[in-house]
Parts: sequence; structure tokens; C-alpha cells
Amino acid sequence: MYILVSIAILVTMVLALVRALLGPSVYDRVLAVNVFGTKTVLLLSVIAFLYGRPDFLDLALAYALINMVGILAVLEFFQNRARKESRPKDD
Amino acid sequence: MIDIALDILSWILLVLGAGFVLIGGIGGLRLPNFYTRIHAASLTDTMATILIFVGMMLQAGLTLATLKLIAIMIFLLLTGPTATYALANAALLSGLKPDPGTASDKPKENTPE
Amino acid sequence: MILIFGLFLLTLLVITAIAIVRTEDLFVAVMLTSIFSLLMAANFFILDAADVALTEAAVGAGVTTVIFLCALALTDNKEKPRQGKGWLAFGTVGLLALLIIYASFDKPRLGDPDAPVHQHVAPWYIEKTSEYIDIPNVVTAILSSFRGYDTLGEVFVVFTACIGVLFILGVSPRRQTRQVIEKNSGLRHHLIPQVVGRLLIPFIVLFGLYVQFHGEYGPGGGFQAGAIIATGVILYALLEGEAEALRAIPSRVLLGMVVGGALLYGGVGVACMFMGGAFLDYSVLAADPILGQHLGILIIEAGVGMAVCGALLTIFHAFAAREILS
Amino acid sequence: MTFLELLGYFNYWVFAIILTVGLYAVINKTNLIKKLIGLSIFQSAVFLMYITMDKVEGGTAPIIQKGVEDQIFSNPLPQVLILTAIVVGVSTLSLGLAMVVRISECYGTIEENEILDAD
Repeated sequence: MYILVSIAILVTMVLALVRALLGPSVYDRVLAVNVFGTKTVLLLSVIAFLYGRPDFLDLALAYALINMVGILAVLEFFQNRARKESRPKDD
Repeated sequence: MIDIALDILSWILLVLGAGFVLIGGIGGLRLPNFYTRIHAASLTDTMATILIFVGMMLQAGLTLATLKLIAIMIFLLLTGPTATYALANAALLSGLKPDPGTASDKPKENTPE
Repeated sequence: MILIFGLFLLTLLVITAIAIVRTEDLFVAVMLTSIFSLLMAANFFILDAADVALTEAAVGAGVTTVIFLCALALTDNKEKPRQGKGWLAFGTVGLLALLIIYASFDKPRLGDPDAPVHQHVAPWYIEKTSEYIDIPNVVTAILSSFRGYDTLGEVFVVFTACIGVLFILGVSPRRQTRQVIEKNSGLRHHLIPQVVGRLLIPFIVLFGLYVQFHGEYGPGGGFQAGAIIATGVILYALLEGEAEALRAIPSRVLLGMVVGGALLYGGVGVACMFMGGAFLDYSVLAADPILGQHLGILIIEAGVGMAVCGALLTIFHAFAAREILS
Repeated sequence: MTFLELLGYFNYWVFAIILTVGLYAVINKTNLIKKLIGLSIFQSAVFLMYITMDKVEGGTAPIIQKGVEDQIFSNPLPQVLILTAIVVGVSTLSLGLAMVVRISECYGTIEENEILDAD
């Protein structure tokens, strides 16, 4: 049963990767990264159960906590760039 | 008896979760523009997370693993929508307009107005 | 079955690597790098390396992306197209790949128990860990006790890299650093990330401490914990702005952590020498050798955690302060 | 040689391809950040090879479980080496990025050929 779930997750990872490669805008790629991150958390939890060693759920927990930081950094990156572009007009 | 019932229930949840994961993936690939794709990705993510993790909890029983699964699920449910919000905001901020008319991202891609 | 998943993930890894090199937008390359890191962690986990996967997760998900984005904000994020196609480079590299693939047939197959790697010193480590050190995680035992010299060296490399970044970026070219830093408010006007982020930061730090002190019993240890806690503080800096993060943990404290962590590690080694043992031989630290090992591992893991956390945060602050200036 | 035995070498082939892809970026791209990304890909390939070597058939991660006898453990030694190398890799990568940032401030570009022209 876990194998079915993990195959579904792997197929979704492929689809997300295709979206990340196709684009077209950079935001599509960031979205694909986000989807990929969530799918990795799911895959790691499912594989921990498949191995029969649920003490390795720590890994999935680490990703669940940290994954958002990258996306927030992207938001700040765009915000700073927008500010930098608008600054020459103010001066 | 109750064991078998729990088993069947958790299997149903896992299969449903797998289905939602797949739907999300296909939607993320097939939908026409960014703001529709973000819906496909984030909504199915939340549902699939709940289904798969509840399914695994039923399999794990009352152990430390269940506690960790609950923690992972809560954190995913918190961070997923936040990340999606941040992303949509970043896109809007740098001039990718939601385009209700054409339902396609081909025209006016990334043109700051 | 799981190994077949591994083959699948490896194929995705190759596709991602090629896409990273082919794309001309550096921002896209950085995003694909984070996918690459996720795939790498999943592969490590499938190949039975839980500790390594946790390290890759702790480092690759947060710190690497943030530092890359800081560097991109300071430079250009478009790569200029090149005139020459570089067939010579392509040919050389392709030939090299073919050579390595040809050579790989002489290597032991994946998972071969008779491979030379598994004959030498590793079985001794696995066998003797419970006798000499008595902690479940063999990786932590080797990292901090059997091969403590290596780890000391690695900590000093991190320390040196931190000093190097400070030398290159730390000195501000203009005087008004402080005022400009004050102006940057981070993501303070985004309500949802603000609330959720503030809720998450204590849990990230708590999880970091759990990884730090649970490293003897499960996957984890000082390196992972340092990176996770650093990510928590970086999240705070993203949400509240540089100034607030520096007010919470001033740069002097961070430098103290780097120096103190490295000194703590070396100090334990010297203390062992004074108490009659060899350098980094923790058995003499307590009356019972096994207790002494436990004590030594606890202290040096704490030192590693402090040094790594301080170094990563110092590097991040150096980049971020530069970004606001330019 | 059967198909399954061939699959046992797949990890090494992936290692070869990723290694050379990283190397290609290092020697053929002029953009300095792209070179650093290529270097980190190269580094990841080496990590992958070490971790491939640690796998033992039917083994599990080298964390001894209480009450479970006769477990086969994978080799912990490559894991120790790579675990520290990942963190060191990030710090050296940021050192390289710091240099690129300084170069960009001095020359106004991060393309190698333009920097050489400016000198």
C-alpha cells in the first residue's frame, strides 16, 4: 500500500520537475520547488514506514519546518529588487 | 475485528491521498497560467497531507511515531499555505498580473506596465 | 523496491543537473539547485545514510538558498550568452564521463557485502561501539570519538571560511551602514508569513536542540543542529529585518560562538591530555571510561553545534549587510 | 551479465554524469556564479559516490536498535566523512560567493572574459 502511495508521489515529483523545467515564468519554477519540497516530506515519511524504522521521521520533520524559509527568502528577494528598481525614480 | 477495520480505513485514506497528490501534480502541469496552477498545487497538497498522514497514524498506533507524524502534519499544514501566499505575493509584486480574460500565460508574459 | 525508487530519483537528479547547467537565468539555476538538494537528501536516505540526509536537509533547504539569493541580489542574475559553443570542452568532458563509466565495471556492485570498503576498519567500528562508547548511533560515535581528529579539522575549516568571508565582506565601504540597516524592515508588513513564522521559530530552535542532544540516539548531532538553529535565526532575520536579528543575537555573540565552539572542542582534547590520556581520548574524563566518553561526546558536539551555528549566521549577516548597502 | 547486475552499477554512472556536468560548468561557463554552482554539483557527485559505497544489501542505517538482534548495518565511515563535508562545502561555497560579490563591486561584472578585458 505504501508502495502505491510512493509511486504516486514519485510521479508527481516528475510532473513538478517538468513544470520547473518548462517555466515559463520564474514563479512557476518557485512553485514547482515548493511542490517538490512538500512531496519530499511525504516521500521521506512513507519510506521511513516502508523501511519499518519510523524513528527516521526526524528527517521529514526537519524538512517540514525548514522548507518555508527558502520561499520566504524568494519573497524578500523580489521585494528588494522591486524596491531597488523604484528607487532611481524617487531620487 | 477492529484491527481489520482500522487497516481498511487507513488504506482507503492512503489511496485517496495518493489520488490527491496525483491530481495536484497533473493540475500543476496542465492548467493554463500561474495563478491557476498555484491553486492546483496548494489545495491538493493540504488535502493529500491530511489524508496520507492520518492513514499512516492509523497504521502506527499509539507510539512516538504518531506524535512525530502529528507534528509533521501540523507544520506542513501551517507552512504550505504560507509559502503559497508568499509566492503569489511575490508574483503580484513584480508585475505578473492575474489575467481573467485569456486564461493563458502566453501573451504579456512578465511585461512590467 | 525502494532501491528501484532510488534509481528513479537518480535519473531525476541527472535531469536536474543538466537543466541547472543549461539555463541562463541564474535565479532559475538557484531554484533548481534547491530541487537538486531535495533529491540528493532523498537518495541519501534511500542509501541508508540517515545522518547525511538530515545534514543535507538542514543545510540545503535553508542556508544554501538564502546565501545564493543574497549573492544574486548583489550581482547580476542573468548570465550573458557566449559566442563559442565550446565543443572542445564538451568533447573532453564527454570522454571523461565515458572513461569513468568504463572504469565503473571494475567496482563492486551497489550493496555488495564483500566490497573492500566493508572489510577494513568499518566492521570494527560497528562491533566495538557498544563496548567502548555504548551509544546507539555509530555515526556519532565515529564522528566524535574514534575519528575526533577529522572532525576537529572540519570545525576549523568552517571557522576559517567564516573568517575569510568576514575579511572579504565584513568591512563596510561606507559609514552609514547602521542607519541603512535600520531602514530595512524585512517582511514586517506581510501579516501571514509574520504570524506563521513567529509561531515556527521556537519550534525550529527546539527541534535544533533536540537534534543536538538526541544525536547519540538517533540521526543528528552538532553539525545538523547548528545548521537548523541558524536557519531558525535566518527566518527571524527575514521576517523582522537584519537589525532586529542582530539586536537579538549581536554579531559579537556570534563571533564568540564560533571561537568558543572551536576552543571548546580543542580544550576538551587538551584537558584529556592533562588528565593522563591522549589528545581527544575522552575515557579519562570520568572515573568510568564509558561515562567519560559520553561526557566528552556531549561537550564536543555542543562545541561543533556552536561553531557551525555561529559561522553560518556570521556569513549570512555579512552578505545581508552588504546587500542593503549597495 | 544480467540486467539486474547492470543496475548495480547505475549509481556509478549517475556519479560519472553528474561529475562531468559539474566539471563542464566549471570549465566552459564564463559566469562566476555559474562556475560556483557547477563546483557544488561536482561536490554533490562525490558525496553521492561515497554514500553509494556505504550501502550493504539488506542493511539498515547504522543506529543500533534495542532488542533487535542480527541486524546488518551499512558502513558508517563514509557517512561520517560526507556529513562533515556537506557543512564544510556550504562554508567554502559562501567564501567563493563572497569573492564573487567583491569582484562584482570592483569590476561591475561577473563574466570572466569581461573581467580579463578590463584588466
